[in-house]
Parts: sequence; C-alpha cells; structure tokens
Amino acid sequence: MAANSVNVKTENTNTARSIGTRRGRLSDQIARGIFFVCAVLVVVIIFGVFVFLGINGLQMFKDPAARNFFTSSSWDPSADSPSYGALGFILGSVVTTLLSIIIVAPIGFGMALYMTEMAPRWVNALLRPLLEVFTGVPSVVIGFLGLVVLVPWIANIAAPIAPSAANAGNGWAAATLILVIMILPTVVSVSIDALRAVPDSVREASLALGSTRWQMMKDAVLPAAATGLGTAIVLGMTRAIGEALAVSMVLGGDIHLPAKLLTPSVLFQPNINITNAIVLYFSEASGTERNGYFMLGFVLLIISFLFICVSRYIASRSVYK
Amino acid sequence: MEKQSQRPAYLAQNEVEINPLNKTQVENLPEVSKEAQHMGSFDPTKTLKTDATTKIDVQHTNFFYGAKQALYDVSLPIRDRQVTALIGPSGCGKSTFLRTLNRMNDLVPGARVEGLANFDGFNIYDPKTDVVLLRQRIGMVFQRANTFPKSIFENVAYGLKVQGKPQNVIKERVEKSLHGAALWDEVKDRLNTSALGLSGGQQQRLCIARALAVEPEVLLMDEPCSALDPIATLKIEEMITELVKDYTIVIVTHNMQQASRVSHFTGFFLSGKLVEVASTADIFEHPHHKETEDYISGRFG
Amino acid sequence: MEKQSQRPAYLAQNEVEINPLNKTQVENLPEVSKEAQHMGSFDPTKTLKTDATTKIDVQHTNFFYGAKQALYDVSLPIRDRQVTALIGPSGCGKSTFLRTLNRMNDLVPGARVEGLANFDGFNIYDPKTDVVLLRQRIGMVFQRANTFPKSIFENVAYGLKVQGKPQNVIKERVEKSLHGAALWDEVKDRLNTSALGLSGGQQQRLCIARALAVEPEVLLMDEPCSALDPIATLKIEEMITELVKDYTIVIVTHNMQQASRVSHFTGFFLSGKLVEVASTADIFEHPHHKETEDYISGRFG
Amino acid sequence: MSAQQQISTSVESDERQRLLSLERLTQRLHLKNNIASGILALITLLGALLFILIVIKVLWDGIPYLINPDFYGSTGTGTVGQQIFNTLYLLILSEIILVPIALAAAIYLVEYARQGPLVTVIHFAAETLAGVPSLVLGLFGYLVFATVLHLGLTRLTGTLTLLCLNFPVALRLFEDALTSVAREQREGGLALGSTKWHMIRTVVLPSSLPGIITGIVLSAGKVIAEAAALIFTMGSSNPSNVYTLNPMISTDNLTIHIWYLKTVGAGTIPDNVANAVSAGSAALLIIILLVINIGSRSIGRLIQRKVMAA
Amino acid sequence: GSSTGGSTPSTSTPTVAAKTSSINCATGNLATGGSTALGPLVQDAAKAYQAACSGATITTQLTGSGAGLKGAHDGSLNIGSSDNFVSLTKNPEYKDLTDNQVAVVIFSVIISKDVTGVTNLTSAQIKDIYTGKVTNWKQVGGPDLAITVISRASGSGTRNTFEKYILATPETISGANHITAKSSGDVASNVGSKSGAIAYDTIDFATKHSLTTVSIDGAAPTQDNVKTNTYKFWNIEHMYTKGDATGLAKSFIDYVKSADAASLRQKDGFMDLSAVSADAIAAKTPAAAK
Ligand SMILES: Nc1ncnc2c1ncn2[C@@H]1O[C@H](COP(=O)(O)OP(=O)(O)OP(=O)(O)O)[C@@H](O)[C@H]1O
Ligand SMILES: Nc1ncnc2c1ncn2[C@@H]1O[C@H](COP(=O)(O)OP(=O)(O)OP(=O)(O)O)[C@@H](O)[C@H]1O
Ligand SMILES: [Mg+2]
Ligand SMILES: [Mg+2]
Ligand SMILES: O=P([O-])([O-])[O-]
Repeated sequence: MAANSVNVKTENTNTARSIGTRRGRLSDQIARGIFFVCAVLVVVIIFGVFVFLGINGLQMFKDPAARNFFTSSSWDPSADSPSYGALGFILGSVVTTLLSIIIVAPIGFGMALYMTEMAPRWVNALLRPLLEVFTGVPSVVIGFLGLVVLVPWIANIAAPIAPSAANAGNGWAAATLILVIMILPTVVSVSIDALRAVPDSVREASLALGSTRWQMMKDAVLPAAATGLGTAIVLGMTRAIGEALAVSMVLGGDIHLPAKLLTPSVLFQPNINITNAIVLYFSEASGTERNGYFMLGFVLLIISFLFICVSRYIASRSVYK
Repeated sequence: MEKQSQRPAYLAQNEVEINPLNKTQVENLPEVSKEAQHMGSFDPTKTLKTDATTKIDVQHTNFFYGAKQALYDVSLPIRDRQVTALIGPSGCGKSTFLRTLNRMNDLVPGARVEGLANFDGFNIYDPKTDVVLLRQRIGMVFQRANTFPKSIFENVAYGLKVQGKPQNVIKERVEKSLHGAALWDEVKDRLNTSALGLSGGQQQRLCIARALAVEPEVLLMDEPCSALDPIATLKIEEMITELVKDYTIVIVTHNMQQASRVSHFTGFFLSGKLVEVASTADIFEHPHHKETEDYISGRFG
Repeated sequence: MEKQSQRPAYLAQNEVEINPLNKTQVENLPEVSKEAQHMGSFDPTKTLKTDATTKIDVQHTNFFYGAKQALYDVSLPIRDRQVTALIGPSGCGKSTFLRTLNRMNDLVPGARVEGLANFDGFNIYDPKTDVVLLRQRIGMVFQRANTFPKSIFENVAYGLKVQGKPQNVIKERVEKSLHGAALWDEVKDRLNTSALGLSGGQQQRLCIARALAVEPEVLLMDEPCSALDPIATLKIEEMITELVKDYTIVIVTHNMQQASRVSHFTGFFLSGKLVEVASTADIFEHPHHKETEDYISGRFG
Repeated sequence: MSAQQQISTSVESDERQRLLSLERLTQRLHLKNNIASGILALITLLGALLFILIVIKVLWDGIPYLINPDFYGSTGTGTVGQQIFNTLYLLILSEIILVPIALAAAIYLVEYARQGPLVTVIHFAAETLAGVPSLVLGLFGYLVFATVLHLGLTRLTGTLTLLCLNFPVALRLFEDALTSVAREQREGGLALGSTKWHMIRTVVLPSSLPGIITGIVLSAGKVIAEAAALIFTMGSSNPSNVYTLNPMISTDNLTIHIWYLKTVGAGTIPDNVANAVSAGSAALLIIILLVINIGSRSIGRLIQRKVMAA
Repeated sequence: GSSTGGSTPSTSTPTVAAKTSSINCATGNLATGGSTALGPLVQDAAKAYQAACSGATITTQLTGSGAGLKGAHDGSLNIGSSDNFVSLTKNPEYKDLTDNQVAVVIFSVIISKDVTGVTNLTSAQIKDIYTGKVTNWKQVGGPDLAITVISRASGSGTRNTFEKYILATPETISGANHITAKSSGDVASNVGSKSGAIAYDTIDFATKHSLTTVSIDGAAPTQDNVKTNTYKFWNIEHMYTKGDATGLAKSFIDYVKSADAASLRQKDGFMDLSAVSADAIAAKTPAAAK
C-alpha cells in the first residue's frame, strides 16, 4: 500500500516535470539552430569573400589584354591598347613587406627577449599596454604622422641620392618605415607569447648547467620558441602586405614602376604597391580595369590565406603550445 | 619479495605505505624482479664514511619568499662523495633548501636568503658569488625531466657548448656521461633524434647525463624519480650509487625507502626547519626526535 | 582514537595507510574527537536491507572514450534507499560508471555506451531517453564543489527555477534542502550572500542541498569528500546516513574507511571491470577475489 | 706516506688548475653576456622610445585642439563633432549586430559543436577571415552589400563590412571567455536537470561576462580604428545632417576623416587646418584606445567582482 | 516618388527674396559623387538644399569623374558628376546614364611659385612636359629647375579634358619627377608645396590657393576667352543619373542648374551654360551626344 502511494506520487511529479522540460527542450532546439547558423556564418563570409572576389577578379582574363597580368609590370588600362601587368604592384608589396620584416624581426625578437627574460617589472608594466595600444592603432594615424613627419624627414636625408629631390620622401622607404611601426607591436606581442610559452624548466635547465642568461636565451629559449617566433614573423607579414591607407598615404606612386629597380634610389621616389593601386583607382575603374583591382584584391587574399596556412603549419609543429 | 627481509624492520612494517610501486603494474612487468635483485647489491652503509670531509657547510640559513619565511636556521654539512638525502612532508622546504645551494632561487622574484654556505672557501649565498661558475661546479637535476627540444646529443652537449669546449672533447664527454647515466646502450643508435621521443625515465637519465657532462663536483637532485615508474627508478638509484664514487650528491625524495636505499646521510625537514640530520641508518633506526619517528613510521606526510 | 577498536580488524591493520586525515592537522583541531565520537553513532549494517528492490539495474555495460574502452561488461544492481559505494584504484572507471547513470558522459565528445541500465522501466542509455528529465530524477554531486557564482539561495533554487516552480514552493524547498544537507543553521542568516564565500565543506554541502532541492530519486556522489577536511567529511557522511532514508545513493570514494562507514553495498572496480559487488561487510571482511583483498588491505592503489 | 701525500697534492693542484681555467672561462662568458644584454636593452630602449615619441608627438600636436570646445562643433572647417558622432554611431550599430551573432557562434562552438571536421573548418575559416586585409574586405563589402544587395554607400553597408572584419576577432575572444568557465560549473547546471540552453544562460554566460565585456571592448577598438574597409563601403563625406540614426545615409568617421583630409580632400580646406584637425583627431583616437586598453581589463575585473559577489 | 517637402513649388522667376521658397523640395537620401572639379559646387548646393529642405539628406563623395560615372552606373551613387561626356566607345555599359548638364568649368595650367618668368606655354611645350621630353624649366624659358609634373588619375575629367584639348594625346609621363594627385584640391595643395611643379586644375582651386596660372598658346584662362572658345581648356559639367532623374535627384539637379544657385556657381568659379556661345558648346560636345 505504502509503496503504491509512493509510486503514484513519483509518476505525478514526472508528468509535471516532463511538461516543464518540454518547453525548455523546444527553446533549446531553436537556440541551437540559431547558434549553428551564426557559427556557420563565418564560413559563409570567408567563402563569399573568395567567391565574389575570385569571380570578379578572374573575369578580367576574359579580356585578352589581361593575359600579361602575372608576367608584365606595365599597368596602363587607359592606353589605346590597354595593358594589365600587375607585377609592379606585386613587387611593391613584396619589397616593402620583406624590407619591413627584415627590420622588424631583430628588433621585435630583441624587445621580446628583453621584456620576457631581463626587464624589470616596471618596464613591462609600461611597454605591454603601449604595445597593445599600438597593435590596434588606426593606420591612418600612422599614415598622417608619416606624411607630416616621416616624408619630409626622409626627403631631407635622401634628397642627394634620390632622382627627384622634391619627391624623395615618398616611396618604398617611407612605406617600409610605416610598416615597421605598424607591425612591430604585433611581432613583439606574439613573440612575447611565444617566449612565455617556453616553460621555465627549460630556463632552469640551462642555467643549472652553468650557462649565462644570454646563453640561456640564445641556446635554450630561442630554439624552444622557434615555431612561435616563426608565427610572429608570418603574422607580421600578413599585416604588412595587407596594410592599405597608411602605406598609400606615403607611397606617392601611381601605376608606374621606376625604371631603374636595382639602385638604392629606388627606395626614395614615388612608388607603387597593390593596396595603393586599389585605394587610388578602384573607385573610378570600370570594365576590365575594375576587375583588375578585384584581381589584385584576390591576389592579396590568396597571399594572406597562404600566410595563415603557413602560420598554422608552423604552430602545429610547436613543441610547447 | 624476499628482499624485504634484508631491509630494516621499520621498513617492512610500513612496507605497504611507503612503497610507491603499483603492484598491478609490477605484476605486468616481469623484468622487475630481476632488476629488484640487483637493487640489493649495494648498501649505502658499506660506503658510508662518517669522517668524509664537508663539501658544503651550510650554516644558519634562513630563506624568504617575499615576506614568507620558508627556511628557519638550517645548518647541515654536505659530505664529500657521499649521498645526502633530504626528506620531509610536502611543503617543508626541501626543494627550497636544495635550490639555495646552486642559487637557483635567484630566479624567484622577491626571494632572499640569509646565512652561510661555505663551499670551497667562499659563501654560496654571497651576492658577489659568480653564479655561473657556481652552477658549473654544482649541477642540478629536477623533479620533472626538463629536456631541451633538441637532439639527444645536443642535450648532453649543451653544458659543454656553453663552456665552449672543442668538438672532440664534446663527443667524448657526451658518450662518457651517457654511460655514466646508464643510458648509452639505449640511445647510442639515435643520438641525433629528438630527446622528446624518449620515455620519461630515459629523459630523466638524459638530464642526469647532461648534468654529468660538465663534470660538476656536486650534484643536486630534486625528487628525480617521482615521475618515474619502478624500473626507471631502480635504474636511477643504481646509477646514483655508482656516481657517488666521484660526485657529492644531495637528493630530495618523498620516498623513504629510496632515501634508505641510496643515501649515507639523511636530513629531515619539517615546516622549514631541519629537525634532524644524521647517518641514514641512525635516522631510520634511532631517530632522536619524535617528529622524525612519526614521519618515518608514516603517521603523517 | 578509541574508536579504532569498534572498526573491523582489517581497518586497524591498515589504519596508517588508508586514513586520509593528516595527523598534524587533526592535532590542531580539538573538535575532531568530539565529532569523531558522533561518527560511530550510525552503522550501515543496521540499516542494510539485503532484500531492497533494485532501483537501477545496470547490465552488461561497456563504455568507450572514443576508441578507448573504459568499462568492460559491468553489471551491478543499485538498491533502493541504500548506499552503494564504488571503490577501486585511480583510473579504474568509477567516475565513468557513475556518470553513465545520469548520462553526464554525453558531454564527453566521442563517448559511447553499450548495455542496459533499467531505471523505472526504461533504459537510461537509450539515445531516446530524455536526459533532462533523467537528470531531474537522478541528481549528482561532484568531487569539487561546483557552486555557481550566485547567492546561496539562488544556488539551491537553481534546479527549481529550471522546473519553473512558483516562488513559494522554491522558498520552502530551499529551506528544506538546506536542512537536509545540514547547512541551514550555518547559512540561514546569509542566504543572499555569495555562495563563493562559504568554506569548502559548506560549499560541498550546498551542492548537495542544490541536488536535493529538485527531489531526485537517486543521488550520485563522485568523491564528495575528497577535497574536504576531516570535520567537513564527517558532517557529510552523517548527512548521507540521514538522506538514505529517502534517497537511493551511489557514492564513489577513494577512502575505504568511508565506504565501510556509510555504505550498505560496495562494488570494487579494477581496470574498468567490476571485480566484485556485495554487501559492504562482505566485501571488507570476506572478499571473494584476490584483487579485492589486495586492494582493501592496501597492497596497491 | 709521502707517496700518498704527493698524490693528494697533485690531485689538488689538478683540481686548482681546472678551477682556474673554469674561472677564466666564466669571465669570458660574463663579458659576452653583458654585451648581449646591453644590446638587447638598447634595442628595447629604441623600440620603446619610438612608440613613446609617437604617442608624445600625437598628443603634443593634438591636445591643444582637444581642449578647445570648438573642435567638437559641427559647423565650419576644422571641427569633428560630426565625425565623433559618426564614430559612435558606427560603433554602437556594429556592436549591436556583432555581439549577438558572434556570441551565438561562440556558444555553438564551445557548448554545442562536437569536436570534428565542422569545428575545424569554422575555426580555420575564422582564422583566415581574421587574416584578410581590411581593404580586401572593403572590396567585398562594396561588391556584395553596396552593389549586389543595392544598399549603396551607406552606414549600413559599412557596418556589415565591419561585421565581417570583427566577427572572427570577437568570436575568438568570446570563445576564450566561454571556455574559461569551468566544466564543473556546466555539469553542475546540467546535473540539476536544466536544458543546455537554460544552463548556458544561467551558468555560463553570467560567469563569462567579464571575458565577454573584454571582447566587446576590444572589438570596439577595432571599429573605431578602421578606415580602409569603409572608404569603399560607407564613403568619406557627410550630409548636412549627420545627427540622425538613419542607417541608409553615407557618412565618414574620425579615421576616414583624417585620411580624407590628407588625400582626396587635401586642398579643399587650408593645409594648416587640415593638419590641425588630423592631429586633434589622432590624439583623440590614441586617447580612446589607451582608455579602452586599460579600461577593458579593469571593467572585466569590476564585473567579475560584481558577478562573484552576487 | 517625389514629394514636395514643406515648401510650395514655384514656377515664377526666382528673386533673391524668394530664394528658398523657389526650391522644389523633395525628401530622401541622395548619394552624389564624382568630379572633384565640380565638387565645391555640388557640396555648396547640397548644403543650401538641405538647409532649405529638411527631409533631404545629400552626401557627396569626391572621387573623380570616372568614379562618379561608375557609381551612378552600379547604383552606389544616385548622381554621378563628371567633367566629360560619357565615352560610349570606352564604356558602352554606361549607355544607361542620363546626362544632366549643369555648368561650365574653366581649367588652367598652374605652376609653382619658384618657377619664375614663365607666363605662357604653348600646347606643344606642355605636351613635351607631359610626355617626358622636357624635364627642366630652362628648356621652356624658365629657371634651371627640375620640373615636377603633377597629374591626375586616368579617370579624372580634368585630365581627360587636358589630354583631349591641350595635349591631343594621352600623358605618358612617368618617373621620379612625376606624381599623381588624388583630386583637384590635392593638385592645388601639391603645386603649392613642391618646387618646380606644373599641374592642371580648375581655375577656382588655382585662385583659392593663389597659384600662378599660365596662358596657353597665348590665351589666358578667362571667362571671356572661354565664351568664344579662344581658350580651349574648359568643359561642360554633367550630373549623370541612371535613367532620367526623378524625385530628390531631379529636384537637386534642377536646383544646381537653377538661377537660385547662380551665386553659388559664381562663387565656385563656374560659368552658366547659357553664358557660353553655342559654337563653343558644340565644340565640346561629341557627335554621339548631339
Ligand atoms: N616561488 C614561491 N613563492 C612563494 N612561496 C613558495 C615558492 N615556492 C615554494 N614556496 C613555499 O615554500 C614552502 C616550501 O616549499 P618547497 O617547494 O621547498 O617544499 P618541498 O619540501 O619541496 O615540497 P614538495 O615535497 O611538495 O616539493 C612551501 O610552503 C611553498 O608553498
Ligand atoms: N574524457 C575522457 N576521455 C578519454 N579517456 C578518459 C576520459 N575520462 C576518463 N578517461 C579514462 O578512462 C579511465 C577511467 O577513468 P575514470 O575517471 O572513470 O576513473 P576513476 O576510477 O574515476 O579514477 P579516479 O579515482 O582517478 O577519479 C581512465 O583510464 C581515464 O584515463
Ligand atoms: Mg619540492
Ligand atoms: Mg574519478
Ligand atoms: O573632376 P575630376 O576629379 O574628375 O578631375
């Protein structure tokens, strides 16, 4: 008898419970569906970016004049027989990116090493927030400073070797320095993370063997952080190659690559790169030329995609996560 | 388990407690008993030299992590070419003490040491002591193998390269140290493969080889076997009894059987104080302090 | 320590080992002995009902974490309004088994269960089982108190709000559950303060109160006392013996004394297999398997 | 006896010899160490100086305008009242769209999705999207939102483009915030018979609030700083009445304005005015970013304390 | 769907007093853009229009004539302004654009202050400069100073007018001494700051920046010379719409052309279409557009 009544009571509760939870389950299902759509949205967007830029960009090759896109550096869409050689723009982006990373890597690694391994606490307390602010600093602010400070300064210094004293401040040199300022904080921050990821036991192991701190950094910490530092380089380059407005403000070039590429003076004259071309000419271009700028954007997209793949690959080989 | 009878009575009595071996595991591994027989072949009491000279004479050491005191007036002589074991419950300051001896605690921000540790005529704690030189003379092996992500050879050669030794010396010493750490046979064919591919026990011995390569006079070991399985543990213990012919060894251990198996002297720490230090046999058989007795009989810790 | 004599002989014999109490700590806390006297006031053998109906009938359960099998053909009846203890060395699958019972393992990616667990006429493992309803009927208490960062009241009321209970019912039930978890007196004046301000033991009891509030039929507890000090442990054990009058309880424990103190039935797991299940007294006094005997006599684990 | 003594002395002198050479060696090592340390310190000093000088330069040039109330007006040249309003408008509109979507996506990834190819693909997509240059996203936004969807150059087009830009960033930060909530907390909720979504709302979201706030604030920083993605999608000029919530008009913001004044708009107002406005806006932006960076952490901590002391 | 704001439509001849009431107000959002030469007039007119008609929101993207046409064509702009007629040979897809002529613009060749002694250049000399044959001012009668050549991008209506009526050939200048300015204003500001610079820009920007203009082939850039087409470097300003202008777009274009906006046109240096001789207009109008 007693057992029976207990059973009945239990059943009642269960019915009440299941009614209560059914509503919950429905909202659970709906919520789940919405979340799923939002998560997939990210895939849709990147897919859309590839598809839309790809389709519009590749359409330029319907125009036979565009066949020299990857083989010529002569970009002259308004000529009687238009030419769409983009090598000049690509070269500009590659040169400024490589130059800036060559400058940034030693400085960035040096700063990161100093900040993680040697610096007194207050130095980090001061520099970390500063670096973070600069990681997100608007590129136009740097571009503005570049225009009012850097360009006149370079013009002064480089005037004697530049082909045109009036335009000596503009060009790859200014763009490279702008990029250095733009990517140094990123490279330092990622490098610091990489160095921090090296466990202290590695440092202890080195020091306990009677190494100096410098030997510890050079022989134990840096090799152990190699993959992370590699990621820092690649991320820096991703940022550099895509940087648009700041670079465009100081480049000063249009569509022409300088005639003499293999002299130092090439750095001190108005010059070109991919982003500058897009910023300057995209909005008024039509037809094949317009698709050409989409194609340039697509090239940038592919390059940054490759960079991301490389950084993922490097990161996947890291010993310490 | 016929070995038990050879051990002091107090060990047998607490056998179940302080034996870290997982029986099931041991049963799956028939090699153990073979190795275990080997284990009895050395007996620290036979190599005990109660008159050994003092290699490091630690006196009245106080240690602070910031405001927190971790060592209270510790005085302890470390005898030349003898194994000194440090035991005590978790957090009693064993590691802290060990790490004062090669100034490893310098790395801890806010750490501060007071007192005297006379090593070859100078005070280890002196701020002016050249810690690089000190650490070349006093090597250290850590609780968890901290192998570098480099090849086996590079790991052992590390300290030698630090000293800028020529290549031929490095080659020879690497082999010698790997022999010394009883690892040569296992790795001789793969010296250039990554050290991270070794098992835990092998990595720990690699770290020992690495420490031996620079030919220190003193070797500090902080629970070198705590992360290892019984077989690896036995290998390392055996190795220690070999090494002590040439090196002064200080070992921290949680495992009292290990202390009794390998050490000549034992110091017992409790809450940052050195309760008692004496020959290992004395400590385990005739402890002078109630706390020591309680601890070794397993009533706490 | 006069309590020892009341315990079975095998416990006294291994007292040093399986007693988790840290002696130094206990000595600092004079209240213990007072509480400890209380401890003897219940004896599960007195409330043991060998003929209790089976509340959950687990049969031939296999469990896999991805490719790795964690449970092998486990069959075990869980008796109504009795305490069933699950013991075994670390990693043997106790938690895994417990978590199959309220489908908590659903959260582990790649986890898969096979077999039958008959609960009130349906199979717990059935994919069609409404896990939300199931978990309202089979509550769970975890090893580490997972109090929500909310007020004490909100914590206990959580499950009731889930069910959309009216405010007055919630109020009443919160108080009742806090009484049930022996926490009411300690928190009645601060119900609206953050639960994170409670001590570890109080938080654990709060979690128990939270589980009780939804009036489950079965209460699963995974090492509920392992992070607690002796006094808090005793309080919870006492509470369990009270709760079992109304609830079916399954408790995982590392502490064999605890199993013997609170449980009516004990299952011994080893490497994912249920070696033996029987009344607690039988398991501890007349184990049928060599492994069980080895384990409870402390030879491994 | 004497032989023994001799041996011991020779051993001793050997030992001395070894020690002496070791000492010489370490002297050399110390020297190298000091040189290397000096170089590292110098590099850091120069790097730090570069950044500090930039900040000082920007503030020095800009603050005289910032403390002038006319600077924030909206009539006449050299005022940025409109741009500040547009920046805020864009910030709020894009956060309103971004936060629910990114949070929902993060919830899906952290709470619902099973580890598998889909999650890998989503993460890879997010990482790739985060690496796409903002100018390229600007082209994409122009193509899809302005042209294909016929939204034209409007605030809405700009906001949608910013969504693409910020989505991966916010997603990552929100995921971090959610994963920082202990598994035990989730299990606690579920074990009480709550449905997953209810558990997330009542347990996970409140606990991860500090991290979510940090994510919002940091993505806000990106919205404020962005210009390249907007010049093709939102435009670079203002109607007479920008003080409207109308999303279908084209406006600029502070960063676009700086760019505009020094490029396309150069010469439309006197150079010294353009420089003054740019300097003032740059200083304002730097100050906002400093505040955001320092603030996001303290806000997070504050919320944390609030949540924990419920 | 045009609607007439609050003001009364009026067909009477506007007077100064009835200035605002004569605007046929429409409401909505209007995106205009394109020619930077026409920019000042569009911006001023937009401001005046919005002041008079509260329901209208007008923005002006100054991105060049080419961008204006493209924006009008692809719909991102409602009105695309251009200094040129659409060239259907070059952009056949722009046949959907409707021409609304609003004013006449006078361009000029300008040189920087340090180029002393040059007041006139022949179109041949200008051509030599813009094709890179002449690189120093002394070759054209000026000081010994390198010429910094400033151009506009190829979509610029100013540049197209310059190429068509002065050079009679496309520019081919490139190299370190050459830069491309981003807008009419940018041209003026560059000529103001670079030594030895030469450029082409509207007379309005030249005046506002007090830059030196030169006569071309002996004709000075004056309204009188334009009226008779003696001075060739001028053009008709257009506001193109996709299809016929309606609603706010129509109302705004009408306003820009209207007598109401005459003072604005004058202020920004533009001439009324009616002020220029029919022959001159015909000379600028391509056959296809007639
Ligand atoms: N870096 C540190 N900062 C502050 N306190 C520390 C630090 N390292 C250790 N301690 C404290 O110092 C005391 C001694 O620690 P130590 O590591 O020496 O103990 P131990 O005997 O080695 O313990 P175990 O057996 O657990 O390794 C402990 O209370 C510990 O909490
Ligand atoms: N999420 C998981 N994924 C894969 N394997 C797991 C997972 N959780 C547990 N395991 C494995 O399953 C086996 C059983 O684990 P379980 O946690 O059930 O053991 P346990 O008896 O509760 O141990 P303990 O006493 O340490 O809590 C162990 O080998 C463990 O490593
Ligand atoms: Mg230790
Ligand atoms: Mg468990
Ligand atoms: O007026 P434009 O900018 O096209 O020269």
